[in-house]
Amino acid sequence: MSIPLVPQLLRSHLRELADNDQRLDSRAQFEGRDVDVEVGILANAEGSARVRMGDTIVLAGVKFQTMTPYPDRPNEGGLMCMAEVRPVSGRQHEAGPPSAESIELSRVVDRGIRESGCIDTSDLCIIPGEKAWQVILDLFAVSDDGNLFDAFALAGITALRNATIPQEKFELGEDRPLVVSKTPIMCSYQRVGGRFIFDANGREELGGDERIHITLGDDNHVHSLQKGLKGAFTAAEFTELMEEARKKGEELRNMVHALEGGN
Amino acid sequence: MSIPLVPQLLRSHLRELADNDQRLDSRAQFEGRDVDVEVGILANAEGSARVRMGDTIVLAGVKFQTMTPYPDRPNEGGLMCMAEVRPVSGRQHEAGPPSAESIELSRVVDRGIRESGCIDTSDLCIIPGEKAWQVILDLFAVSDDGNLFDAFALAGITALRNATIPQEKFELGEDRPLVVSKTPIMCSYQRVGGRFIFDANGREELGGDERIHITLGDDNHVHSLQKGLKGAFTAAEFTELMEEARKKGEELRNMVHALEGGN
Amino acid sequence: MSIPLVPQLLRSHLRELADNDQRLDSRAQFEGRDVDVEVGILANAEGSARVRMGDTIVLAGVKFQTMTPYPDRPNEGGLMCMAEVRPVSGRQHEAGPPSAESIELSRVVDRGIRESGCIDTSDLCIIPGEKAWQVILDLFAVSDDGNLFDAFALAGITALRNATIPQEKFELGEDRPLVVSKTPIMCSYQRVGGRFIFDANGREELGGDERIHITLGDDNHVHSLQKGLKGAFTAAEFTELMEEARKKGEELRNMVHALEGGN
Amino acid sequence: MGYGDVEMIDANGIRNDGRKAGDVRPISIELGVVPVADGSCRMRWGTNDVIAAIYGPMEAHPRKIQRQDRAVLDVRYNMAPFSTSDRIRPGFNRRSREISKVTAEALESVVMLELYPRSKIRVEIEIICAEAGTRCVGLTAASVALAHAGIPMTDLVVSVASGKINDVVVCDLNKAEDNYGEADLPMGVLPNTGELVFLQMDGDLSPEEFQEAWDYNMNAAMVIHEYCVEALKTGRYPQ
Amino acid sequence: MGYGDVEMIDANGIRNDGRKAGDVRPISIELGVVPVADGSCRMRWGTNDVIAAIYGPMEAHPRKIQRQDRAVLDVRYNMAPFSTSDRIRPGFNRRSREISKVTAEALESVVMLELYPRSKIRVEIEIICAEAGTRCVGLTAASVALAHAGIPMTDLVVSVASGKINDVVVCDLNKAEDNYGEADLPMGVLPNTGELVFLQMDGDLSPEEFQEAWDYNMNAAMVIHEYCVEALKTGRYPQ
Amino acid sequence: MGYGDVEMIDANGIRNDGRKAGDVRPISIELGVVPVADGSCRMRWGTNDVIAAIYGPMEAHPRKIQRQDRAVLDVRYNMAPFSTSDRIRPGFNRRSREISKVTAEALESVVMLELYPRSKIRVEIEIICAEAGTRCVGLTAASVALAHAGIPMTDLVVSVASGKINDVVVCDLNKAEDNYGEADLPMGVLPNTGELVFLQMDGDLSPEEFQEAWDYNMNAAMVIHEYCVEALKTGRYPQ
Repeated sequence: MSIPLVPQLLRSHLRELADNDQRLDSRAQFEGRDVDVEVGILANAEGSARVRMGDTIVLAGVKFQTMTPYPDRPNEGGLMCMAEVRPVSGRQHEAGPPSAESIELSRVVDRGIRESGCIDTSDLCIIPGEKAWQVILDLFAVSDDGNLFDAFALAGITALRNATIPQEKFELGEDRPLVVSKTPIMCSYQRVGGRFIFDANGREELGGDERIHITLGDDNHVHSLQKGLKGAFTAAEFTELMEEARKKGEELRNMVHALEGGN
Repeated sequence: MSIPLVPQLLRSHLRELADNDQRLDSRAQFEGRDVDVEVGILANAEGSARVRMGDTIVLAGVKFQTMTPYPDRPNEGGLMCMAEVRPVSGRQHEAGPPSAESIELSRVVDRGIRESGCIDTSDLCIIPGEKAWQVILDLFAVSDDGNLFDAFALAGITALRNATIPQEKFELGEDRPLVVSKTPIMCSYQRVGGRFIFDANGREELGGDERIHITLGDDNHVHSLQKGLKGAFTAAEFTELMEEARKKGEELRNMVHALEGGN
Repeated sequence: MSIPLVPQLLRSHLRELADNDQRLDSRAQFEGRDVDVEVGILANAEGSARVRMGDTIVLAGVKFQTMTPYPDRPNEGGLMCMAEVRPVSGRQHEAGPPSAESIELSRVVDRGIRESGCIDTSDLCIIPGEKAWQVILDLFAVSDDGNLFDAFALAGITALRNATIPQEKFELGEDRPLVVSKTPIMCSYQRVGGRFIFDANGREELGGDERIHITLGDDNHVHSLQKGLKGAFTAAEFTELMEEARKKGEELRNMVHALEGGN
Repeated sequence: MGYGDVEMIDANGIRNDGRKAGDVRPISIELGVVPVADGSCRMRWGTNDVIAAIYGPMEAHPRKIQRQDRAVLDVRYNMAPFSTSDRIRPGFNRRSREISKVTAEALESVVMLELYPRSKIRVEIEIICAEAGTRCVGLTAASVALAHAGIPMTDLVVSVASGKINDVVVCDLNKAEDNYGEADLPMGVLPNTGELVFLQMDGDLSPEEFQEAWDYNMNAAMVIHEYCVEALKTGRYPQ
Repeated sequence: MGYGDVEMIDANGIRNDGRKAGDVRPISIELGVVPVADGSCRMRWGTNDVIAAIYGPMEAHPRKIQRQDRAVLDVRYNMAPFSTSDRIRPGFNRRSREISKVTAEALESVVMLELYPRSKIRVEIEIICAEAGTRCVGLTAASVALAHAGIPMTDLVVSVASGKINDVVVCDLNKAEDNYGEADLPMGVLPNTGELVFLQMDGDLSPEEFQEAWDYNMNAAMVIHEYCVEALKTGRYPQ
Repeated sequence: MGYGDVEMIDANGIRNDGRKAGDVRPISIELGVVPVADGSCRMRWGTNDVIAAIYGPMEAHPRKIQRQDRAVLDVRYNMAPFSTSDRIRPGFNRRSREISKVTAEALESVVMLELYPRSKIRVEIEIICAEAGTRCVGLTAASVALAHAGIPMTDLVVSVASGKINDVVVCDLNKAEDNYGEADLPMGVLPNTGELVFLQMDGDLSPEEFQEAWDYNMNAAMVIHEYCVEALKTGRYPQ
């Protein structure tokens, strides 16, 4: 664990900026960085996406394995979501076993996708009680300049929506697209300089306080929430963030759908 | 590993007390602390007990799993005994993988129960060569004020003697009691202030030397011995401890049996 | 990781010696230490050897297990080679998980044997697709005074060539010798004092630079190469080492074969 | 999410354990249950049985974990092997790591860490018997144990999870409701300000359902807060 | 080593991907692909896709890894879980440990470590998509990334693997050739001196075949070196 | 504990390997078998083959393991993978951890640790070939190796295990007797005082049987002590 020495100065600066409704990179309070999404970029994955938001870059790759269904769910396959934040992605990320941070990241992204019900696990059954598809979504950070949560969630759902079940390779018939019926979108907010902002970059994360991660489905239903880091927030603050997440979620969802039209 | 700085003073004090045939808490040399045993205290375990000896508190829980019998013993199930000394139970217990101390604790308690032959592993067979019951005894320290060995052993045998094989849950017929034909009892002695005492508390352990753990069966046969920590003892000392263990063992064994009468 | 403080002095001394075509123990540049090989020295192994080269002593033991063949090679068994450099073998070897050094050692010795094709894995098949022999070669360092690579490789091939498949113990017919059709030999060279020498001892390793490990087969074909440690070498240097390895390899191969005649 | 013929709530809005939609399960609290600790609390809540123990403030070891300007909270949430229907293998566990992290962050929001520079406070949460909502019971018990240890805090943290079952929003899910339910919203509330320091959710809640679950949690937190205050005064609740 | 009916090279000496025996696969290089790093390089080589990133020189932690007279190189070679046909489980891996070690030792031979006593330079090599020869691509990309980070070096390291297939020696094995081939000889060359800092080999090569493969590697290294120099001038190759 | 038709002792009290009840298996001892160590001993005992090596006293690293007033003994008991009929996987092992602990505690009782404050003495015990009683062979060999390394001790430790087979108490169990026997009593004796520094037991022994096994161990220890003294004088036993 490295002890950052600068944060007090950074925090003061962020506080001043916030008091004037400004941010380090001139964005508005709830303005995200430019988002660039590419699909099908990994030759050995059955579905993939690269997301770039400012200097944050992540990859998502989908692989399929066969599994034995769980005894209590003989007609269902499974979904597994693993996020890795390896040392390649930033000076602060040291080598070693998964940190609590990366475990939280995996699990929050996983819950957002899983709980939206976008993947019908009964569609993954091959032989009831014997064999089913396990979908494995691997999220990989290339460059971490803040807000890996949203980048991972966006790359993840995009890669899934572009994935093909490799039935031929397993001698199980013709390849077919993985059916993904919804497009859950995560929007993350962090308290910086006393107020919540959207899409914090690396410096804002370093000098910020608590984070709130909201995953909403196509119909604005809530599928996953998570509060992280030290700090307390009010019901009024939360209500505002939910409203913002609905707007931003729709915008990003449309972007994901537009990419598919273009395929 | 923390380096205790006080022990030299503590050791001197314990030596003075011993020279006057006294102990820190006014007990006699071979006097144990009050023992309180409760059974059936864990709703999700198939057998359980809580033992309190002074400020030492432990829990024992029995669970059952099905296993494939070992090839060389196709008609037998198994017994596994695991002791955990987690950080909850004392300032000196740090988080981390099992320490050599807790491994020794597990194995010595396990041997005392196993070697007494109190559990007939052939009674645990379900389908020869295919399926058998594995009895798992988990020992959990809530508060460690010394002599976890005896507390674990007592809680363990009590929980086993009150355990039910959950046959219904596994669709294997009606529930039935686990047959435990004996009541092995462990008595532990530690050299403190130069002489051996029974049931050392936390301060006595901190300022003490070698320990001797004796597990005796219903018929006073020896089933398990263990000498722990630095120190040498004489045959005469050992003979006296064996005699004491026979007396104390009978007393505790009667207590365990009395609890069952009351059920 | 311990930081050796002496090496600068040692390096100067080695440089001076090299400038006069001398070595610490009076050997010539490409002269190895006396080699002593014993076979059949481990009562519980199905093949074994002890190699002593100066104060470097190693053991090799061969064990057999049954395995399920890999789906893509249903008619083949397997070979596994594991080297352990435990703390017993030297002051510098600390306890802990396998170091990068011992992993490299295992893998380089393994490749030399495996790639020579000396073991016909299809001869290890018991029931196609169901059961095959796995040969496990365990290399164990007793005393490390340098050049464990060559000592392990020599002990390894010797133990394999003296191994018996324990078919009776597994109720699979009569015991039969493991067929090993070739005798790959590794020769290792290290730059010490600016020039390459053969069979570096512990002090030469401590004050040396890059190493080159060459494994040659019966017909002087190359089966494995590895360059280790910091340093650069020229094509001319390498050509000389290959020539030396051919000569030395033949000498050691003859020694291995002579041992078998004597059995 | 299918739960077949299981009837979780009857026509009169009565749940499978006899509670009404907004009711909390029976709760009892006992302090000092780990005599060797600096503070401790046992909380039984439904058939949940949870122990929280506090050690410290003490010197933080090794030195690299020390903070110059505050104490560090070292929080561990753990389920005992016999705490659930299927035995839990001891050892590393991704779920426990995540719950430990968010629990620590919730408690850091109220403990006055700046009073103890360079030191460490250990918070040990052990789930002895699990029904549903163990993370909420653990967080609440930990905040009571911290108070019992005399560690200065700006407020207690009271945590409870409401959710949705059979399309009905209900308070404080029990085991069956958690297994067959459609959503789970655990929150950690500061009773004095109504602020939140802990929030998770998974499942499916419409905006209206979400608000309903939120309100149940807020109300329940105030009730449970009374129990905690009572226990801190007298050593146990109920008397 | 049997490869049945697979025809790897036709009667005219044309390989399964259209190359002649001495040809290298198509290569492209891009710098700065990890914006938060001090230097970085993406190398696509056939369908290999590899990222190398440099962090440092920075203070070496913990102190016991510091060297008084030079920097330490902390090199990690890793294959991403989705980089191969069968998913790779993250975590400890003996193959990766060995490749990391020999890659580090190759780079230590050219980086002027003595300029940065007590510090650490991190070299992160991530295989995003693997075809064959990933260790060579990784080593070459790492040396370019070090140059991009402005770390003084005596030379670049250019690495390539030739081998034998159908008893024919060929340059820069592709996936099928690596799977069905009879030998693989990866080398790491210093283009300015022709010296080697990296060498591995497995399989079966006669002395003559060995020389042929060696020469292919040397020639290919000179060609690839040109690409690297071009990329370092303009940020990418080809333009 | 059943052993079917296996006849372990015949009507004349002769055991399956020809020994009488009170006999010890053949023993040989050789010093200096690990030339790079500060002291070492190989002990063959029946078909057991055990090596013990000593390194130190040396500076204790890391500093937190140092003791101001004495040396620490770092003892490892390990079984080589090829030491038993079924191969043993290298790595963490609960049995080895326990034996290492009790062996260390036995040796700490005789090594004059207070002569070497802040230092560490490493004791490495490797079971190369295991028959039965390896912990006893290892402990005895380690005490001889410590003497060979010139580490001051108040006494040697001689260890041996008697037990019960076919309801007969016998000395120094061999492999078959250990597998089919009813009890095992390993003891570690100080030959000069008759005190014990090591004691374990499992199985079933009546008070009378226990005393008989104890006496066998005491007598055997005195005999084996002679062998050790002889080896320390001349470098080996027998000559």
